[in-house]
Parts: sequence; structure tokens; C-alpha cells
Amino acid sequence: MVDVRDPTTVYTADEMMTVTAARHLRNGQVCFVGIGLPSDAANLARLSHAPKVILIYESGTIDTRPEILPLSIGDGELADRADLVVSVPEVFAYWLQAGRVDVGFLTAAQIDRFGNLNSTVIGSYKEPKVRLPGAGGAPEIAASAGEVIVMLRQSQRTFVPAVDFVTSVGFGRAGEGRVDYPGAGPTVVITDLGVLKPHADTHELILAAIHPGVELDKIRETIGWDVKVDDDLVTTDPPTSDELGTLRDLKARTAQAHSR
Amino acid sequence: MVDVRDPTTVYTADEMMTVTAARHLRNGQVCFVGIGLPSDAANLARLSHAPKVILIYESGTIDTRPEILPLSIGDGELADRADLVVSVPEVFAYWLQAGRVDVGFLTAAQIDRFGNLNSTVIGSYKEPKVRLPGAGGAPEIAASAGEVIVMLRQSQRTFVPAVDFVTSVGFGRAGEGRVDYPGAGPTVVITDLGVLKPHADTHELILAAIHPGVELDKIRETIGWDVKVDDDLVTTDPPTSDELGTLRDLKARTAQAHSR
Amino acid sequence: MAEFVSLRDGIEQLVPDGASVAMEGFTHLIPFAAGHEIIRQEKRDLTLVRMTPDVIYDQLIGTGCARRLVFSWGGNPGVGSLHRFRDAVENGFPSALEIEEHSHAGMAARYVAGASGLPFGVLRAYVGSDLVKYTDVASILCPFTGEELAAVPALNPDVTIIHAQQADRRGNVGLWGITGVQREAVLAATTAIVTVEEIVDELSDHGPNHVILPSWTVTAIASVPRGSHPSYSMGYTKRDNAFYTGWDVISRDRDTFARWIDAFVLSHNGPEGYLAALEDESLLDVVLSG
Amino acid sequence: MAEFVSLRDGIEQLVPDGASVAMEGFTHLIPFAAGHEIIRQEKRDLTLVRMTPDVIYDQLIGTGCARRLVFSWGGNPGVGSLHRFRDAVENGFPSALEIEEHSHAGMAARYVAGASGLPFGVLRAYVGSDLVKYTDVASILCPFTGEELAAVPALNPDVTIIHAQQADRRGNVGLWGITGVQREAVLAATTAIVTVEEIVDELSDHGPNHVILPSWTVTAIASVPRGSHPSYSMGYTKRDNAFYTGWDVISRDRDTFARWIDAFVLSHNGPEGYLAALEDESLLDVVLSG
Repeated sequence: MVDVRDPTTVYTADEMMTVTAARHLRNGQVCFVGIGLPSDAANLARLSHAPKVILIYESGTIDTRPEILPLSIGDGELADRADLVVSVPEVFAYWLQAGRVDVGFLTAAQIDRFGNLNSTVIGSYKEPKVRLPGAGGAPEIAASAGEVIVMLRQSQRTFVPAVDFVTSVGFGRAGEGRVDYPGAGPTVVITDLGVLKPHADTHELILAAIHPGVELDKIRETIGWDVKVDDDLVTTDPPTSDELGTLRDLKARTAQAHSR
Repeated sequence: MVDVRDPTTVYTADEMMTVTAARHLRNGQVCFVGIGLPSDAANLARLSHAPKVILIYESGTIDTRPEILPLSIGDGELADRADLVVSVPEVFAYWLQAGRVDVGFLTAAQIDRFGNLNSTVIGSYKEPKVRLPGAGGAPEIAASAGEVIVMLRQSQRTFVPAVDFVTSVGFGRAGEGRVDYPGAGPTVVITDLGVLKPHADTHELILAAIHPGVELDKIRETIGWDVKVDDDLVTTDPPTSDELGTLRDLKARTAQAHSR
Repeated sequence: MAEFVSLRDGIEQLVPDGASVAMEGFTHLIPFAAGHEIIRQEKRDLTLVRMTPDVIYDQLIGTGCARRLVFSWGGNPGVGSLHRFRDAVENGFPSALEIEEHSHAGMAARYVAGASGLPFGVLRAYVGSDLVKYTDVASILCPFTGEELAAVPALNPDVTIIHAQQADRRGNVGLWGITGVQREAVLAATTAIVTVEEIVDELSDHGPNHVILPSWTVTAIASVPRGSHPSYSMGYTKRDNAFYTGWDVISRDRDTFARWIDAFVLSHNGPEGYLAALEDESLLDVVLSG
Repeated sequence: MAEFVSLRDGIEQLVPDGASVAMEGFTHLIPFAAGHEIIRQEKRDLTLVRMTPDVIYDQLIGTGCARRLVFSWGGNPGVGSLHRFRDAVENGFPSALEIEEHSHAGMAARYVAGASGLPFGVLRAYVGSDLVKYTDVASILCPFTGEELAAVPALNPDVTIIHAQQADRRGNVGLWGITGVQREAVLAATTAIVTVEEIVDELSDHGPNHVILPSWTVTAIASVPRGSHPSYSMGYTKRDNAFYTGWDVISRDRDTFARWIDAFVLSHNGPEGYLAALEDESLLDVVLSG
């Protein structure tokens, strides 16, 4: 982390992660958003460089422009500020499955070297050590969105050699690739420490970018396999003061609205 | 036809037919209605003995209570006076196919002795003598409505030994019955001259009632097969003055509204 | 995002000869003006798709725009036959017309499959009907119960054209009243053209059955007031029942029909001319007297 | 036609032990008061069905009402785990809980099939997911293209319970805002119970996404103002976010949970008592301090 006294250049790892994810969205793209970091990133993009990004939440709110961040996937704010609200069956059939979504954001409890995601269970399915919430909309986002952006903080618990359960497919357990899936799968994995991208041939996640001030050792310590590093490894541009200001304003508005 | 000078007991064959059909609807039944005689009969029932009959038109208008008769299946009147309006895919999937319709009204160009209906073509399909409008909603009404009421004026052209094309199934070409169809099929055929009902075992349409003043010879002349007569043949009760008054008021209101 | 275009440019640029074109509207909101523009531009070899080909397709068929018709009920609602449709099917005039015929439920399921990105739809339909012998329907077994059901192929028109009450300035489209299968027809198509009664600052809020199509699901929007005549646009125009009744006489005779098309459609540059011609009471007499 | 009943009578007469019960509402309009009444009446062996079992099902599972859970995402939205759900799945406390698990798209397709009177639904889903090994999904081939798709069995609950904003005096139900899968869940069920914020002379007209369920599709209606707390009823109440956050602490410990259920649900005859208890600020402190 950059440690400079100017407050607009002091930022948290989550802010770096959110800003990096936001930068991956382009104006006019249709984006299927989940709650939490993905929603923060998508709205930051909308409020900064991509005002015409189209956000869809699985509650059926289409092209919604919330003024504050939603706490749940079905906040009234999302419905009030949407161009239209459709039923849940329709959002999955007519909008996601039909291929109208360019980018899906996913997170998970575990990711493996081939971008497969687990949000179902730690341990065995029948005798779980930790029972997680489950699939939700993720398997179909993973399959049908044009591409998938994964956001996940790095740790030995989250970046594992093999996930305990494939909830949402990346490139398959053996990295066999995307056979018969409409979408391209995870094109980028954005973490609190850097950015990984799948290798074009092997589909293995390779470190493509490292956030400013992060040591390579830290990356290796928090990934459960021997991660390869791209020859052209770059350092992520730190958040601009505009990006940070917009994100912090949004968070402050949100906190204020929810404290009422 | 009864020829009495009191205008409320002088009526047309169509009026007798409409009144008879209306009497077959019971309060609270859900009825899928087509334009023309079925719509006249269903609305007469609603305005007389069955005020809580629930009328659905295939344009998606559900529980509609038109003040005047619609000229098309999608008149604004039907939408304005409906409890709800749904899309066309929904009216067929969630309402008709799901078994929510008690009674379907059908008419056709031809009917055979086993209640099969043709509204597709006279002559061969590939080289038609007369190309008719086609199926519309009829095949699924015939299959899925709890029962079907057929309304059709009798003639050698309409009551034929075998229909040129089975658009909507009754009891099958050979009278084999209702295998695998959710609904009971045509339970009654109401004509300008009488009422036919399928025999419980043979499924052949049998004359069950004759309208007042109609000769049996006239029935036989206008049916293209050797029609059997029920041992308990009854004579239809003539329209009451209430029934006639309500029907004529409805028709007059309709004519006036459409002349504007 | 939808582009705002003139009706002429929209049809010229987005409806190529040979395309499959669905023009939907269930009695209500039928895109007649767009149909007339297709006739004016003499489009050819179209596959016309529509649940209820009524007078609009009678006109397109009678002027030779269609090679093929995909439909489920082809009549003049409340009046009787479509004579130009019949003449094409029965006599091959003005040219042979291939037909592919379904039931309403089958067509609706086909559009739903198309809008959902599925290759087929499933329904309980066509049982015992001779239609199965002549149309594209397959049987499919439920993998759980073994029940046999009908499968129909998805319908994904090259172009869907609808008429709606409103578009806002961002290109979002709003329609209400009887909404038929229009949402599905637009979402199933590669290209969608919408003619509207009015372009407004904000779409009206017209209750439960109000369909909204976001701008990014629509290709082009043209402002065409009264563009659904003789059908209607709830809240804007009434159905012209007399026109539908009168069409029976106009369309019954090939020459009368040709004179009508000439006088009401071909003689004008666009919808304004058609609407003006309707006001000229002597014009129809001239057409009818030959 | 729907009958107007008290919440107590509705649950007593229409929700038998052993029934499959779907309580739907996607974040919005969750029928909490009806869930509490099921807890009070100590219903047992229920198959609970719900796309997003959140705090309401945590409460039903924690009090031993459920034998089985059919679901697609079981978490405390925006907060984390459902601890009673986890305790049942991980430790069989208070009793073993069978689970049948789908994706959201799969559950939605199952409800749609159920509402449509079809035995199964088709979707492009579950590809590459381990879920297929543990749940009721089959593969099906498109008879036209040969493409392989997923088939899921129809979902037809014995009883569906929803909360809506309004019913009119004829028993028609109106809800708006985020409407989730409620229309399908009601139409798929044998019996439908609706709790409403308000009984009105005429349903409000709340725009495009307003769902209307006609009286004859509903079995019983009970007036239960604020019956969705801590979820919300758009136009009537706000979501109680603090409650959801606080639930994490309450539900984490078996005894604390039991004290909360006792103090907030079992000690009261109905929803009025629950709402009054929420106003008593000392009560939660007593529950938490044990």
C-alpha cells in the first residue's frame, strides 16, 4: 500500500480492488451484478468513466442507477431507480440465458488455478465442514455471461489447488477449457493484491498485474498453488483521486442513508 | 320456431342457440371465449344467471366484463374492463395449459360425428379448395379445457361424416375417445336446431334436445350422417323474456356503441 | 442503443429482401404503417411471421412481398376470410406462398424459446391434431415422468417490427393494453424496429400490463402517429371497425385490391399521405367503382 | 374465490404437518408473520421450498419445523451465514435436514413449469457444475438441433404463502416493486395463502411490474400489516437492515436463538405481539444477555 500523507493517495486494499474492477467495465456494456464488492465496483464505473454501463441485479431490476449502494440484492432503491423491473424467472430466461449480458461479476469462497468457483461447501457435500450459501445465480452467470470478472481477496483458504465443489465452472477441473458454454468464462480475477488472467492455451490463472507496493512473495504466500507470473507483469495504476473521491462519496452517502 | 305475436316469445334460431349455450355456463366457472356466438352466449350468461362466470379471451384479458360485445378478440373494451391483462404466451401457458379453464367454447367450419373440428381447410391441405383461417387457440382449448362447448349452425356442409382436417380433436377420427388429453372434450354441441351430446361409450354425437318447433326431419336433413336420437330426447325450453331482453339489450348497446 | 430514424430509412436499411420479418400486435398495435412502407419499397422474398396475419399481411401478400408465411390464424377478425392470403394459397396469385402453420400456443412457445435463447420450447399441444403432419413439431418425453409433450423450434426472426404508444428520448419503448407477444418477438429478433405514436420526455405509467423495452434491446425507432390504423393504439386511437368490414369487398377482387394499394399506399411517400387519403371520401368510391 | 381469514385460522386449516410449503419473496415482501405463525402452531415435517431461504427459514429450521429444504441460495443477505440452517446441515441440530439444491435459474424454471402445468422445464444451466451430481436435474436433447440442455422437474408446492401490499374486497391481490417468483409460486401451488398489508376498495395502480393475482387463484387472504418485517413492503414499510445484521448474533448460539424465539414469537398470540415486542428495547438485551 502506498503510504503517502495526501489522503487521496492513501487507500485500502479493498479500494484498490474495487477501482481495478471498475476499470474493467466499459460504457454501454451490460453487466450482471452481485451484492458486495462487485456492486461497489459496478456502481463506481457507472459514476465515473462508464456512465452508460447497464446494471442488472438478479432481483429483476434492469438498468438500475442506485444513488446509494444496495445492502441486499432486492433493495427498494434498486427497483425505484430501474428502467424496468421484471420477474426472477424472466431475468434468468429472457436476459441472462438469452445472452444479453456482456459481463458477469462473481465472487466465491474458493477459486482454483483454472478459475472454477466454489460457493457451496467446504469439505464434502454430504458431510460438510462449512456449509456455504450455495449457487444462487452463479452457475448460469458463469456459463452464459459474455465474460466473467471474479473478485476475491487472496489467501491460502480462498486460492486453492482444487476447489472442494465446483459451483460455477471456469475452465473445468483439469483446465480443459470452455466446451459448449456460451460465454468466454473468467477473463480476469481481481484480488486485493493483484490481477490474474487465464493463460490462452493452458487456461491456468497467471499473475498479470500486481498492485502498487505489494511484494511478489506476498502474492505467492496467499495462493495455494505455484502461481506463474506473466513475463509482461505490470504494476496496477494506483487509484486516482477522482476514483477514490467518487467511491468514498458513494460509500459515505450509503452509510448516511442507512443510518437513518 | 315459435310463432307467437308477443315479441318476447318471438325469437330467431341464433337467439335460441345463444340462450341455450348461455344456460350451460354456471356461476364461478372459468370460461375461455372466442369471438362471435360464443362471446354472445358467455356474456349473456354473465349478465343473467351467472354473474360470477370468469371470462378469458385469448388476447390475454382475464375476468373481463365488457359492457358491449367485442368485435375482435383484442378490443380495447376487453382490456379496459378486465381484472388483469397478461401476455399471449402467458394466457396459453399459465392459464389454459395449466388447467385453470373449466369450459372452452369452440366453433369451426366442420364437425364430424365424433366431435372432431376443422377450421383449417376444405379439400386437401396441400391443394385446398377453401383455405380457412386455421387453428388459432383451438387445438389447445380442445385438449386442455375441462370441457368444450361447441356452437355451430347445422348444415350438410358443416355436420359431415368425416372432417377434411382435424384441427382440434374431439374423440378422435374413429371415436376412440380421449386418451392422454387433460380435458373431457366436447360435452355438448349446440346448434340452431337442437343439442347433441356424445354417447358415453361410443362417443358418437347423439341428438339430446330439439329446439321448440323444429321437426326431426330438419335435424336429419342438416346432419351428414345418420344421426341417432336419444331415447330421452327433450325439447329445449324456449328463451324466457328475461333472457331475450338481456341479449337484445346487449346487442342494441353494442350496435349503438359501434355506430359512433 | 436504439437510433431514431425515419420510417423510410428504417425499413430501407434494416429490412433486406429475403429476410424473415415478424410484425406483431394482437389485434391491438398492429404496425400497418411499417407494412405499407415495405410495400412501397417493393421488398421481395420475405418470410412473414405473425400469429394472426390479418389485413396487414393480406396487403403484403397481395402485393407479392412474401415467399413464405409462418402463422397460426389467418383471418379478418370478426369479418371472415383474408382474400389475398386465400388467393395466394389456393391459386398461387400473385405468387406461390409457402406456409408453415402452428397453433397460437405453439407460436407463443416458439417466440418465448427465441427470447430465452433456447433452441426449442415445450408445451402440451397439438394432441390429436392433423397439424403435426404438416408442421415443424416434434414429440419429447419428460425425463422425470415419461409424459409425452410437444416440442417446437425457437423462432428468431431476422427483424421484428412492432408499433407502440411511446418512446422516451433515450429510446426506451412503452406499450400497454393488450400487449400480445410483442415483448418476446422483439427479444427474439436480431433487429427490432419500433414505430411509435409519440416520443415523450417520460414514458407514461399505465399499470400492470405495461411492457417496457429498454433502448438497448431496440435497433431503430420511428415516430409514426396513427401508424397502427386500422388497428388501434390504446390511449391514442380507436379501432376502425368499418375499415376491417370494408376490406372484405376491397380484397375480394384482384383489380380492386390493386387499385386500393395504388391509391392508398403507392401514391404516397409515407404514412401522412395514407392518412390524408383516408379522409378523402371520394377516393374509396373511385377504387370500388374501378 | 379467496376467503378472508385470520392468520391463525389460515395456517391452522391450510398448512398440515408434512406439507411442502413455499414461502416466496425475493428480499422484498417475505411473509415473516406467516412463518412465525407456523412456528407458534408447531408444524412439523414440512418440506420448505424457497429460492433464498433467509432469516425466515433460519427461524423455521431452528425451531424444528422442517424435515427437508429445497432451495438455491441460503444466506443472510449482505450479512453472511444462516447459523440455524448451518447447524442443521452440519450438525443435524435440532434435527437432520435433507436438502435439495438448485441454482436460481433452475428453481425459477421449476416454478414456471409448475405454473404452466408442465412436468418439467428446460434451461441452459448447471453446465460444468458439481450440482448435477447431487440434485434432481436431467439432460435433454433438442429434437431440432441436437443441443444438450438441462431439464428440471416442475415444482408444485402443496401450499404457497406470500405477502403482498394489497387485496381488494373481492379478494384480488396486488403486489409491486420487486416481484420475484411469487406469481409462479402461487399459480404452481395447490393452495395459496396471501397475507397483505392492507385490504382496499380498489387495488393501486403501481406501474409496469405490478402483479395481480385474481381472487380465484388464491385460497385465503389474511390482513397482516407489517407482516413482512424485517423484510419490507414497498410503499408501506422499509427494510430493517439492523435486524438482519443483528440476526447474526442472535442465531449464532442455540440458546440465544431459543430465547429470542420465545420472547418474540412464542410469547405472543400473533403478529401484533411480535411488533410490540420489537418496540420494547430492553427485551433484546434480556435475550442477548441470557
